[in-house]
Amino acid sequence: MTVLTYLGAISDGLREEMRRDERVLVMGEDVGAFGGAFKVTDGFLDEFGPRRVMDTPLAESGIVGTAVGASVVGLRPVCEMQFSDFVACGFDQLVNVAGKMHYRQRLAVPITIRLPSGGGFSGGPFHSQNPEAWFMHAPGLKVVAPSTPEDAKGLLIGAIRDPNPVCFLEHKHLYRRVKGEVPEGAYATPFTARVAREGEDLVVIAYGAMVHTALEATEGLEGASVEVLDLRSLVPLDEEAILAAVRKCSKVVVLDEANRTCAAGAEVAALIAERAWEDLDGPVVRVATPDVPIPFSPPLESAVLPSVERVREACRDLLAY
Amino acid sequence: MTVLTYLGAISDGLREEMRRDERVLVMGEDVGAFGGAFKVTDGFLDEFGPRRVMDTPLAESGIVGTAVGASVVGLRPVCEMQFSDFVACGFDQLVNVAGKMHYRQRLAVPITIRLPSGGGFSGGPFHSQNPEAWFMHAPGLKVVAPSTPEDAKGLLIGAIRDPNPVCFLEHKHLYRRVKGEVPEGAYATPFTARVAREGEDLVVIAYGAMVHTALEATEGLEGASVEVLDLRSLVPLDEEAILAAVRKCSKVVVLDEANRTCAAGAEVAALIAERAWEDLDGPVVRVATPDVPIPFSPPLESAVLPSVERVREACRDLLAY
Amino acid sequence: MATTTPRPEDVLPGSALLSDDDRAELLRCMLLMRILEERAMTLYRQGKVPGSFYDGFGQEAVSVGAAFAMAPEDRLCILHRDLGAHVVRGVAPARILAQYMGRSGGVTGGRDANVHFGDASLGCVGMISMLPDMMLVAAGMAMAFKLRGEARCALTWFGEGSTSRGDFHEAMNWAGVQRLPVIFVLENNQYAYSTPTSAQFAVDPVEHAAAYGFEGVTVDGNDVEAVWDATRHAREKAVAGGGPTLIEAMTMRMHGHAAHDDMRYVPPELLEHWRGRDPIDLYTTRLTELGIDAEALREEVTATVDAAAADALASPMPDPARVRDGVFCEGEAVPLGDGRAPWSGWRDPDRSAAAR
Amino acid sequence: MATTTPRPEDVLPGSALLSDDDRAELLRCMLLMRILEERAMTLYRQGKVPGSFYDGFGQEAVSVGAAFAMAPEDRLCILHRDLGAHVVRGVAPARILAQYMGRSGGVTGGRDANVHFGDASLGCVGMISMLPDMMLVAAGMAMAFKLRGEARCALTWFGEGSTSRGDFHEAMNWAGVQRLPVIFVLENNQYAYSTPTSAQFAVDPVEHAAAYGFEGVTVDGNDVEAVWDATRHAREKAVAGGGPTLIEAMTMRMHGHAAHDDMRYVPPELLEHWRGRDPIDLYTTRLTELGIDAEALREEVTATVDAAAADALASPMPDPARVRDGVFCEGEAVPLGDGRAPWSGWRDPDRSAAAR
Ligand SMILES: Cc1ncc(C[n+]2csc(CCOP(=O)(O)OP(=O)(O)O)c2C)c(N)n1
Ligand SMILES: Cc1ncc(C[n+]2csc(CCOP(=O)(O)OP(=O)(O)O)c2C)c(N)n1
Ligand SMILES: [Mg+2]
Ligand SMILES: [Mg+2]
Repeated sequence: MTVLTYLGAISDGLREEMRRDERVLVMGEDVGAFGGAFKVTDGFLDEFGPRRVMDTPLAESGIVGTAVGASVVGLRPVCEMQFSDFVACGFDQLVNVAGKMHYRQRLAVPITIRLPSGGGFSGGPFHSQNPEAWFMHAPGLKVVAPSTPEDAKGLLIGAIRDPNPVCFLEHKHLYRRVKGEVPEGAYATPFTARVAREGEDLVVIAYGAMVHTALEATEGLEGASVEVLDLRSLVPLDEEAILAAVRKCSKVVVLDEANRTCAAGAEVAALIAERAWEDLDGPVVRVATPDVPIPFSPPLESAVLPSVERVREACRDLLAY
Repeated sequence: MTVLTYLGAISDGLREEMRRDERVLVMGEDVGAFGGAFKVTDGFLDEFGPRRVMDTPLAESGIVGTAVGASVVGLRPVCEMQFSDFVACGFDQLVNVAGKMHYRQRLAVPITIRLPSGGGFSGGPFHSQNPEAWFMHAPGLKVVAPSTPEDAKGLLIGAIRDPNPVCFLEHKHLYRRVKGEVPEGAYATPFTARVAREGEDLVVIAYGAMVHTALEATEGLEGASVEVLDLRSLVPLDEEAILAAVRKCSKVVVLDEANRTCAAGAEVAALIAERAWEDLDGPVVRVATPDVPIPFSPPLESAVLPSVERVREACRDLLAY
Repeated sequence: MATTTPRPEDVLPGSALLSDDDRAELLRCMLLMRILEERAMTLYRQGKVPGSFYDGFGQEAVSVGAAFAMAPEDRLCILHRDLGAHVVRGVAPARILAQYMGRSGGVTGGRDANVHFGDASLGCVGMISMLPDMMLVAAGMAMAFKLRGEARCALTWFGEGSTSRGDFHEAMNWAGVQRLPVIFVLENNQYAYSTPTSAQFAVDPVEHAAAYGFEGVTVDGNDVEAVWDATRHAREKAVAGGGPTLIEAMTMRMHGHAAHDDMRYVPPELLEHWRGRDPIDLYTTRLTELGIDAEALREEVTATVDAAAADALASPMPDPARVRDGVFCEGEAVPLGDGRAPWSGWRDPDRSAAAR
Repeated sequence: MATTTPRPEDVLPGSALLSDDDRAELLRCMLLMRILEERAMTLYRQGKVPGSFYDGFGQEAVSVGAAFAMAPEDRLCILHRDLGAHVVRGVAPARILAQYMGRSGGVTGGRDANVHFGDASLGCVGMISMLPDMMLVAAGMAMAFKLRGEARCALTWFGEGSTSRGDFHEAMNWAGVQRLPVIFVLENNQYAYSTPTSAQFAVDPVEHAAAYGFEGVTVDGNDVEAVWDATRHAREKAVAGGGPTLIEAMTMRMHGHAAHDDMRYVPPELLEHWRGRDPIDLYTTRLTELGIDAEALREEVTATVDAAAADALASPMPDPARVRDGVFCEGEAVPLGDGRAPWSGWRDPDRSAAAR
């Protein structure tokens, strides 16, 4: 065990897997000499050389499409989108080429798309998006979103080893803010949910950065015992863990940072409303970002992103229900 | 009143508005001499000429992006995607350029994107998709999806007159299968829901082609009185109409043709679970297409698309709940 | 000027590498494509082919000629006018007809439609509808070959209309800047659905190649040996580290975009002109002069297609119970396999030396 | 060979159209861009500018020179190295500094970040991050002008790295096949973030123009009059129905990609070389020779920026209560307005005749 930042854990996982499996290569804009916009691949060029650490042209469709091609002839590309927002420019290749390949012709596409996502640091409308729901709505893509350094490393290694295209959502606001113990060596974390804190009166279901918001918001919340479920994986979605938590707590707040409509949180809430309805002692409360582009100016941005206060408020009201 | 097919009503609405407003032009692949892959613009080239009926290069990003440009200098482009599936190739321009423009700089983008969508005729994985949920999850875009000829004409005219980018989902399987009375002249239908059939025991909430599936499935369903709510507009979503229907019926089946996860139906179910929970006498049941690419072969396709039988089954079970 | 039309002396050395058996095989593959598509069209008219129907009537030389230049270890992305390439790579005729009919015996087992298939075990990636997305997939395969230092190449086809899409540019640029062993075959059949080239681009797309740093060549797309030879040259260059080639094959789409399209928008004299240049007629005449019995070949192929149709019709519809299987790969990821490569050059050491 | 570097005799007639006031204005705009960005950088270091900070230090001649050739009724999409174009079009300095600081007085009222703005009332569309998406928006504006038969043009800028994206191709092809009155200014500043041109493309991107059917010209991006004159020529051609032009302005990004970037990856001698070619120094010398008091201009501009900074700092942060407003337009759609066009040619009938 060593203590690493969330960012350091991502680098560590990528490095370990590249050492273990020579089929793995990283490709993206400025991932080579510069080590990536966030320095995730800092030092990789020196260790693995230009054949396995590739600076690509500025072309997201090209990054995803060529990665698909490389993967069907035996490589394991890990693509970095400089910001998850730019995946919109490679959307078609990801959704239509990569996502539907195996179903159509039994040809596996083992690629990983690293998506630095989320807001909270005045990135503005084009550097703060949470695109995961688009990909949850695209059959054939897996989607994972770690909240801790340990899971960031393990889920990234799991994504690289997975024979399917995996969208790996790494939350930029966690990169250096979150530290934690990380096991040495290469290990794959299963694509399942994790109980971040046990509780009995209410459960907050979240993923990524919002897990930390949930923990902070419900820390010793007027003596109530609040469970926090960290989904970790959105596709596959750990339905059993969600239903079990609702069965146990009977009250649920679904929290995500993405724009509210048709977000991951909507799917979780809909699942509960259909399959755990009898277990509920109150409405399925959602806390999310309203349907606005993420504004740049700090007072505006913090007015839309789910805050500790808003989550605490929502939990208080539901507990009092 | 004249009787028109759903397809004919779309043509009629487009023609009427082009006659009324010379700022309106149509652009897309093969919309000119050929009249569009589905013949929606048949005869338009002769009536309006090549400056207002434009055959574009095969480039969806180009179609959306140039339409945005034309719109901010005063035109009202109506873009045809040959199949809604291809909008994935113009995704970035639609979501990031068109959708976020007004919020960022108070510049209106009055464009309409016609999206021939949906399955049911062996179109296969790339000619059968229902992409609406992607755009519901992209702030700044409106999304409408008519189910009748009258609404197809009125919502299209409403979309063209709307000062915002509007995704107009026209269901291919309704084009020639559905006929109905259509008012003459130009009229705009509001972006609100419509009660397709009054009822008291259960409400089926649907839009587009699924409205017809819902009506057929619940026709005289063992004497039960089943309401069918036709959403017509997904953004804005008529929350009041949805909540009122649930308040009245207490049992609800949410039906859509899109892949289940994070679909429009998930949003509607989540809304009900939060804001109408106390009015429910049973779980919020969802009927949708499972998360698979739409297969080509008839027995496979009909095994995944929501059928009259599946909907009837779901209603029966819920009524008996 | 990027364009160079191969002069006879260019073609000859190539032709010298073709045995009579090779020539017979080239004709056989073109005939098989033609007769399979004619049969599929009949099945379509009989209501046995769901959805829509696309063919490559009149373009047989482009897919057959180019695929014939590919080695077993090469990889292909085959498009919607290129049934001949599937035939060359070894897809059984019965599986092709079953594919059109959405039967369990089809290449995709009824999951994808008509020409949207590729036999992964034969080194082919099935196309998707979005054009020309496969150019990037082909570039990516070539990128892997280059990174691993393998003397292999990737090839894909696409129409002239598809060159307007951004993915054309991203793939061309990628191939150029990384000097990838990839061959892009541009099938200029004059139309994109109903859209003439005049609405598609201002300059013939082969002219783009130079600005990406590689060669663009134009060949007669209705001369199967010319297409084969240009592709063979491009492959030699590619596997030798010389980078990509854009080959523009000039041809004509002789049928509608799909079965429903009556092509009212095509001037009759244009069709008339090209009808006189049918690639199969041209090659039949040539081989007959060389003493090859083309008639026998046609009969053999017709018999093959008859048998294939019977097999395909006997194939059951897919089982709906398994419709949700395979959205994800549950086991190991199995890369593409090697394809059939009928050219004698791949067997004869001297000849193949010329190409390898 | 698409490239033509303007020879002196090309430049001269253009220069003859510039009055001393025009020249002073050109220098004033470049100085205003430079000093505004320096001030913004100071505010950034003081923690008053949230997020990241981008500037166009060393590239002032490209945005100022090109924008100076635009008429009031022309329309622009201004990119992240082009603050000078906002200045030319008439955006008040205080609103620019307030924009960087996310204040309510900023052009976007704090909704979008740093350089992501455009004053619609001055005929400018604010850029989005995705590069080079604005090329298509510019092409679309030009398409509308052409459809309505208006003698106006659209112009946008983009970097050499952005030419790798598909939208570059779709916009170039659209402009070429429809012969649109649009001007594409390619700012070749040698780097895309840390990526050198060698990893971006095999051939200089100006070479693409010919394959799209229009002219590509290369100019010295650090000579403001050369940039102005090339753009003026392109505009004349565009409004006369001559179609688009790709202008490649050769320059150098003298600062990091953004404030956090120390440019370790750039060879020092390269920076050294370009430091000697600073566009403002070059033009200051030239104007001083012509007897224009550059020092006075610098002092005036500095005073302007001081006052602007004070105003900007006095502007309150935006009101969170209204954060959800304006996702949709509720009223009438108001098209872009006309911008400031300081060139005397737009006033003097003889001179403007040359350009209109
Ligand atoms: C991105 C995309 N947009 C639209 C279509 C619909 N479509 C199918 S084929 C076709 C024309 C293609 O023309 P071309 O590339 O010349 O190929 P051809 O069919 O002539 O061989 C179009 C527009 C598509 N397949 N992909
Ligand atoms: C589609 C897209 N991908 C990635 C980025 C991230 N990014 C911002 S600027 C930049 C480099 C742009 O280089 P260039 O086009 O040469 O412009 P310059 O900054 O050099 O003026 C990159 C990769 C982006 N803005 N857009
Ligand atoms: Mg064609
Ligand atoms: Mg640059």
